[in-house]
Amino acid sequence: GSDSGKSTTSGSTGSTGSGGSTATIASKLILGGPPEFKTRTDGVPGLQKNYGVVFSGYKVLDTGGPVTVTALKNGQVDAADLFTTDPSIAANGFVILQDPKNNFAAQNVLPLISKAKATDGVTKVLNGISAKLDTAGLGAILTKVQNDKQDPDAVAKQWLKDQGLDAAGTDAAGVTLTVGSANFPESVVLAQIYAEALKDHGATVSTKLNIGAREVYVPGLKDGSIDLIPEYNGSILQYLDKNATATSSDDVYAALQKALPPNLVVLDQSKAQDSDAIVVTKATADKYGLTSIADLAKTQ
Amino acid sequence: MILADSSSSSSPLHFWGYFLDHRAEDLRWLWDHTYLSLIPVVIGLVIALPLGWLSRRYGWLYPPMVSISGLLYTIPSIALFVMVPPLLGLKSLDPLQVPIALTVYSVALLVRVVADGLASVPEDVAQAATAVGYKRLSLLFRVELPIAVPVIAAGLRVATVSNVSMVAIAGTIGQENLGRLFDQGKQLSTTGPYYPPIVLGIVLCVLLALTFDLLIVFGTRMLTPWRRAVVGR
Amino acid sequence: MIRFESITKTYPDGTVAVDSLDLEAPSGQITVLVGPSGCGKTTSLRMINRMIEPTSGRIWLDDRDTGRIPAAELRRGIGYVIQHAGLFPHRTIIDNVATVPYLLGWDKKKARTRAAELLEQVGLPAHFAKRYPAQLSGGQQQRVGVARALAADPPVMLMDEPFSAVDPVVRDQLQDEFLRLQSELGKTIVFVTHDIDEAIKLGDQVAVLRVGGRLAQLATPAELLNRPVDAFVAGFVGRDRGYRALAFSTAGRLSTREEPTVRLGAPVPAGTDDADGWLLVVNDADEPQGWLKLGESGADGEVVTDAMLHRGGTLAHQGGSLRAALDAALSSPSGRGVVVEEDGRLAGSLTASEVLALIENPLPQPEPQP
Amino acid sequence: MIRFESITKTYPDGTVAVDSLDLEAPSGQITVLVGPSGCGKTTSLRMINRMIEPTSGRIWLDDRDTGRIPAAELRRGIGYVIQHAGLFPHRTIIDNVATVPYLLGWDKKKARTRAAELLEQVGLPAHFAKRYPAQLSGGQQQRVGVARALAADPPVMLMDEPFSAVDPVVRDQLQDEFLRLQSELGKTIVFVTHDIDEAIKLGDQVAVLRVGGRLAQLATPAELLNRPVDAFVAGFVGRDRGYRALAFSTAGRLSTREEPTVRLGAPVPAGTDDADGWLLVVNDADEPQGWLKLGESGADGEVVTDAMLHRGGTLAHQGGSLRAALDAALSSPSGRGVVVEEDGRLAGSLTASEVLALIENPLPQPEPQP
Amino acid sequence: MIGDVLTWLNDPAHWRDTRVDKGIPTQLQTHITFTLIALAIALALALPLGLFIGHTGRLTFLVTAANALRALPTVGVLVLLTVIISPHFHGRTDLGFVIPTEIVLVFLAVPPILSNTYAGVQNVSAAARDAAAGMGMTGTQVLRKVELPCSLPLIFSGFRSATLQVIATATVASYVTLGGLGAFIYDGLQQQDFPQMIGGGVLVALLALLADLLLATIQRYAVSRGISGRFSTKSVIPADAATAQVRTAEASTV
Ligand SMILES: Nc1ncnc2c1ncn2[C@@H]1O[C@H](COP(=O)(O)OP(=O)(O)OP(=O)(O)O)[C@@H](O)[C@H]1O
Ligand SMILES: Nc1ncnc2c1ncn2[C@@H]1O[C@H](COP(=O)(O)OP(=O)(O)OP(=O)(O)O)[C@@H](O)[C@H]1O
Ligand SMILES: [Mg+2]
Ligand SMILES: [Mg+2]
Repeated sequence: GSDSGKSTTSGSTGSTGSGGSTATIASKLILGGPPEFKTRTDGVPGLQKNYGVVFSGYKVLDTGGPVTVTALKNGQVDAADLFTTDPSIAANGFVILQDPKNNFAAQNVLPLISKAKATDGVTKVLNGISAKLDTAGLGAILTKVQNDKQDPDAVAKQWLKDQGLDAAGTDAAGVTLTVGSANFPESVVLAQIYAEALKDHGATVSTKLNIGAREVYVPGLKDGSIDLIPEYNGSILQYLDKNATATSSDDVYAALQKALPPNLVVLDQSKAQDSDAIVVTKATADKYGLTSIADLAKTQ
Repeated sequence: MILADSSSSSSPLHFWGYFLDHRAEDLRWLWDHTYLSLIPVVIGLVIALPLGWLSRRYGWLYPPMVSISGLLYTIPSIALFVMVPPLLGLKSLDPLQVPIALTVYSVALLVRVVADGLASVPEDVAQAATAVGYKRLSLLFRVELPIAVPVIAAGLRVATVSNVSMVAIAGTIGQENLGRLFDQGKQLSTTGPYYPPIVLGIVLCVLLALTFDLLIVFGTRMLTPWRRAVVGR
Repeated sequence: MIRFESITKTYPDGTVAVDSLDLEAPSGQITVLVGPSGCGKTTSLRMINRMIEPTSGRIWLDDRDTGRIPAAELRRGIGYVIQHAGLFPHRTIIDNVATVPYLLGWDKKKARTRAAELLEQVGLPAHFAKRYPAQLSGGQQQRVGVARALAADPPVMLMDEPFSAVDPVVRDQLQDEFLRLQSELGKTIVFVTHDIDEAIKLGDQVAVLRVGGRLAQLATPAELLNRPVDAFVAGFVGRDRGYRALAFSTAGRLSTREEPTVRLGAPVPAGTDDADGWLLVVNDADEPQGWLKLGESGADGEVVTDAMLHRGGTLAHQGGSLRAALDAALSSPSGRGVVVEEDGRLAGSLTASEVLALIENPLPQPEPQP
Repeated sequence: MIRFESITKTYPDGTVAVDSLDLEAPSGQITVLVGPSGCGKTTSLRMINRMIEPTSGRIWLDDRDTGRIPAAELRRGIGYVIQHAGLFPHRTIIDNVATVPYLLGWDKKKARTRAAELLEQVGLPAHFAKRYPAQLSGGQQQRVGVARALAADPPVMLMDEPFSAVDPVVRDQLQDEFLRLQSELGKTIVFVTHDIDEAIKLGDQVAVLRVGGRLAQLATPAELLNRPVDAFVAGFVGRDRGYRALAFSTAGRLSTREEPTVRLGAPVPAGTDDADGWLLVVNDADEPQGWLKLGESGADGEVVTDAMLHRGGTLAHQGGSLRAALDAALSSPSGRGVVVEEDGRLAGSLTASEVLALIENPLPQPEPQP
Repeated sequence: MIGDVLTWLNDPAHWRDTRVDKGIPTQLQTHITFTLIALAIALALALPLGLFIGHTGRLTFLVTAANALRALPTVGVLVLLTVIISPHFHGRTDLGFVIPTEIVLVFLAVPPILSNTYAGVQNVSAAARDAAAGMGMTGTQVLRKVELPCSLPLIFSGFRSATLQVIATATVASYVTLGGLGAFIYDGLQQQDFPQMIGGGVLVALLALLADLLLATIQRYAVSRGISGRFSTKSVIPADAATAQVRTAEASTV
């Protein structure tokens, strides 16, 4: 991760160069998002590369959390990096800007697991989950957690039950593993779903939830602090391979197989997608006539 | 904005209901928080005793010890938590990272406290003890340390209470403890303030800190009957 | 016996605290070290139990070179009483006293029994045993300090200004008790003080040190008062030394004259034909209460009351010192000093001139001139 | 003049510290309050400058009721010296002394000039001005405390055990200086001590208080020693009071006998036919040095050296007290007390009996019996 | 590792502001601003209160109460206050996050200043206080001319430990998105960029050290030599009396 500093430098140099004589809409706006968005390939550098969008400033907020939502809602920032499944987008009437150039790659949910723990039984259980998971279902789950303040644990159990996946079995018997999650609710619920299902099938499961960003938990996976985590195929690919160009679900999935370190594997990907999105308030969208990220590069 | 369906349960006072709903997890975090705050102080004291004794005995050691411990204390805890694994070659999410970092803080604080505590032993008492024929170690354990208990205990109270607060910071980087309640509360406040986990976390942390404090005060009273005798007169 | 053999102590900063000191503290006696502040008294004392190591010279304890005895062992055999007592604040009085027995490995019960005995010996009530030092007054703490030093019955005691922190009245009491105790125990004692009066009262012999740690004079108290060796000692011993030296001259049995008395509560005798009109008043136990001035007390037939008494006079005891006898005479309003028996009953009276005659009569002179 | 008019002080916890006290401290004189610990001395003193308010009664300062003077104003007009000096550690000595002038709004230069004067007056060298209290010894601090209290030249001074924290030798010096100063300044002083010797030495009058804050006796020091009013006062005044009372009896010019002398460095006179063989040795300035015992000093023709001298005797001064004269006689190895002139030259000698005759002769008796 | 940190610190790019990133000088300035505001507020609250309590001996329970503030978990209170306060501020203002942060920092700074000021005034020798009153100083004069100057060493020690604590903890500002040196730590953590993170930590420690040195220098001039025991005269007599400063457990609190 230490070369990310360099990409920050190059990103900022680029934006300075294109600030130019013509003022784009973006040049009047401030973008907010998590710290690593500054340097991620599909973050600030990607927006510039794919759309020529250069914001007037970047404010470090949290990862799709309340700070980001409040900052966007109250006008501390004009655009923010949020997740498409986030119920607060609808709740606050935020507008998701289209991403026609697929700056944000496909983000299918899939389990990332250490090879040693991916026994046939475990694989079977997790693939069974992926088969039942879709974007709408994911949104519903998240709404229960985020809006209804239901317990992720309970939500996970309920979902498994609803999907008929709660039958006890012995597929994963004898396996001991630690399920981790990133530090946002969706990841937590997904991790709980994995954990509950594996428990139902006889595994000895411990959890380490809310670990933080990918930069924190992937090393954890590599060194065995955790064994399994729900992932998004586009993000993890980009994290593993800065130069990855694949954007469609299948391309990404294929590229991911090659990019993974030897001791990790990904299992089947689900249909559920939850990608990053650039979001603005309704007022901002109306004021500048924004529907797509590309609109930000227009002059006004 | 407050959503109609969550208004009742998001009241700050609902933390008790929240606790009951998540009892298993909260109790586990409470337990983790307890030993994470406590063990560093215990280990810290064990390390600080010889160091403090040394810096008392060899006066020139005292100023550098005090400066070093002051400097250690300025390192932000979050930075220290993350620096510990790479510096010690541990796994990045090693459960030891928090206790080790907090032990560093505790030692930093307690070395000085131990030295000051030993210095609080009246000179004539130390001399009387030497004169009746105490050897150095028994002098330390039978006379000096017992008399230094009040000063050392005062330092322990500060160390333990601030540890409770610092352990919570480790909750924000994924370590399991009451700090997780804050992260959780923050996450759940995305669509509107959701107080119960935050308030619960604060309440449990404060209770924990106060419990430690009371235990130390009580322990001090037990260990120093002579002070009570005078006060109670 | 403790013997200093050309002991010198030079502190690391170059201060010469004690300078080739030769001194012998005989067994069973009290040797007092006295001298101005900083003259090396404490340093000398503490070299005996090796709290301070001498720079050169040797200290003998009976026939053993203290330098060859392990320090802790040496110290356990020497009682040490320091200024302000230095009690262990975290231990009860009884455990403070039992410190050395515990260290010597006595069993707890025996150590405590011994400690309780000692508390009684130094005049502390038994219920103090369970108290803590901070619950005692300064004087009481000092007694505990002495008891603690006595606990293992060490033949030698070192005492560094043990009574300096208490007020004069209590100090006097402590000194008296200390002398009584020593008369029972007969320890070899080295006692440090900067108070010459204390030195003279307590010492069998007194060593006067001058600044720089040199011995100015080693002598008995009487000799010191009568024959200070030089101007420094004379100055240090101070004014009034003639009068004070009288304290060492016991008069033997004083030949007193009989004194007419009247009982308290009895009627005032009608104009007795005494030249000066002073009449001694006694109580029913025949103990003198004060003087009655005959002309002064109203009408005859009145009863002698407390309010009529003149109490100026001090009392001298038969067998007491000439100092007390002279003071009794000097302080008596009638000019006749009142002498009482050991039990407080009136023995008779004595004028100042009569005391003086005893003083000038060489018979009780303790130190005949060579 | 300060007058207590049935002053009572009851503390909130019910302790009666002072009980209907009537007392007058005359202008220009030193009134000493003395008594056992806790008898209400400090309380009485502090009611004068209203650091403590009386529960009932009034205190008059000359003809003003102190209760009606604003406290701060009252206090600025009264010097207050407390135990341990209570100097301000953060101010230099000179600024400590100038505190009250500053408070009164004097300009800095004037205040400092005055402070420097005072420092000289209490015997502190000028270079101390810029030091801080922590750089001074206890005795020096006490002097600064006195100087500070004197700064605004208040007619009244209150002093609460001002000399109790220093060692006996320094205390003696401070007392002497204090008396010298008072003889120059003639302040109205109320002085608290628990040391009866100090009270007797310093007081023009001494008030003895008993526990509970009642006045036991108010008298001059001589009267107190000669006629303690009851057993409590007698006990408090202590032993030796007959002898000590002699300090207040001046002998007038003593009629001394001439004493044969020999000069230091001169040859020892061959067997003078003096009965007792004691010969007084003087130096070239005719100042007595010690006694020579004739038989003792080796062969005739030898020279008189320092080493031969017996120095036991104290010296009495012409015009000094009878106490000094008696002690000179009692302490002299020859039995003849040496009396010197004011300038230290030999005046002559005197035996104890001769002094006694002076004592028994009613002439210098300070307080004739009624 | 150390080399990487030095490289990070030496990289000129990290000393410039860009559209995306704020450089070290800007973050340093922000950090100092947060610190100064918190300390100023804490001082304005705790110093007069401590002096008052120490002087009158009344309301001492407030000292105990303030000490109980130490038991509050910093992050928890920060999150709580942020959630409560931040929705009420609209527009391009950080106040919604600044205010909670400052409150938390003030909570940290008040206990050491208050308890040390109180202890300082309490420890002024009763004799000096008595002498001052006995000379006719009024209550405020005693406070101003005697108690305050005499308690300065302890007040300074409390203020210094408050400063250290605030500087170290101002990093949490970044937990709620504000700048300051903590940004390097939290961003570095999220980006798993250790040199950046440790560099941030080093900067905080350096800042704390410098602040402490500065305060030590001020203390040297502000505290009378009579109390600190730093005498110019060579002839120091009883130095021990002067240097025996009262140290309370609070004074060593960090
Ligand atoms: N540790 C030391 N280092 C240097 N000098 C010392 C030390 N201890 C004592 N001294 C000096 O040695 C001399 C003698 O000290 P000592 O304590 O024996 O005197 P003292 O007669 O007991 O005096 P006091 O009556 O004041 O107790 C003094 O000048 C003292 O300053
Ligand atoms: N603030 C107070 N509250 C209650 N009782 C007090 C107070 N101050 C003094 N006393 C009591 O009043 C009595 C007289 O006290 P004071 O200080 O005047 O005595 P003192 O004669 O000066 O004694 P010492 O010689 O010990 O200084 C004592 O019994 C004391 O305990
Ligand atoms: Mg000594
Ligand atoms: Mg008093």
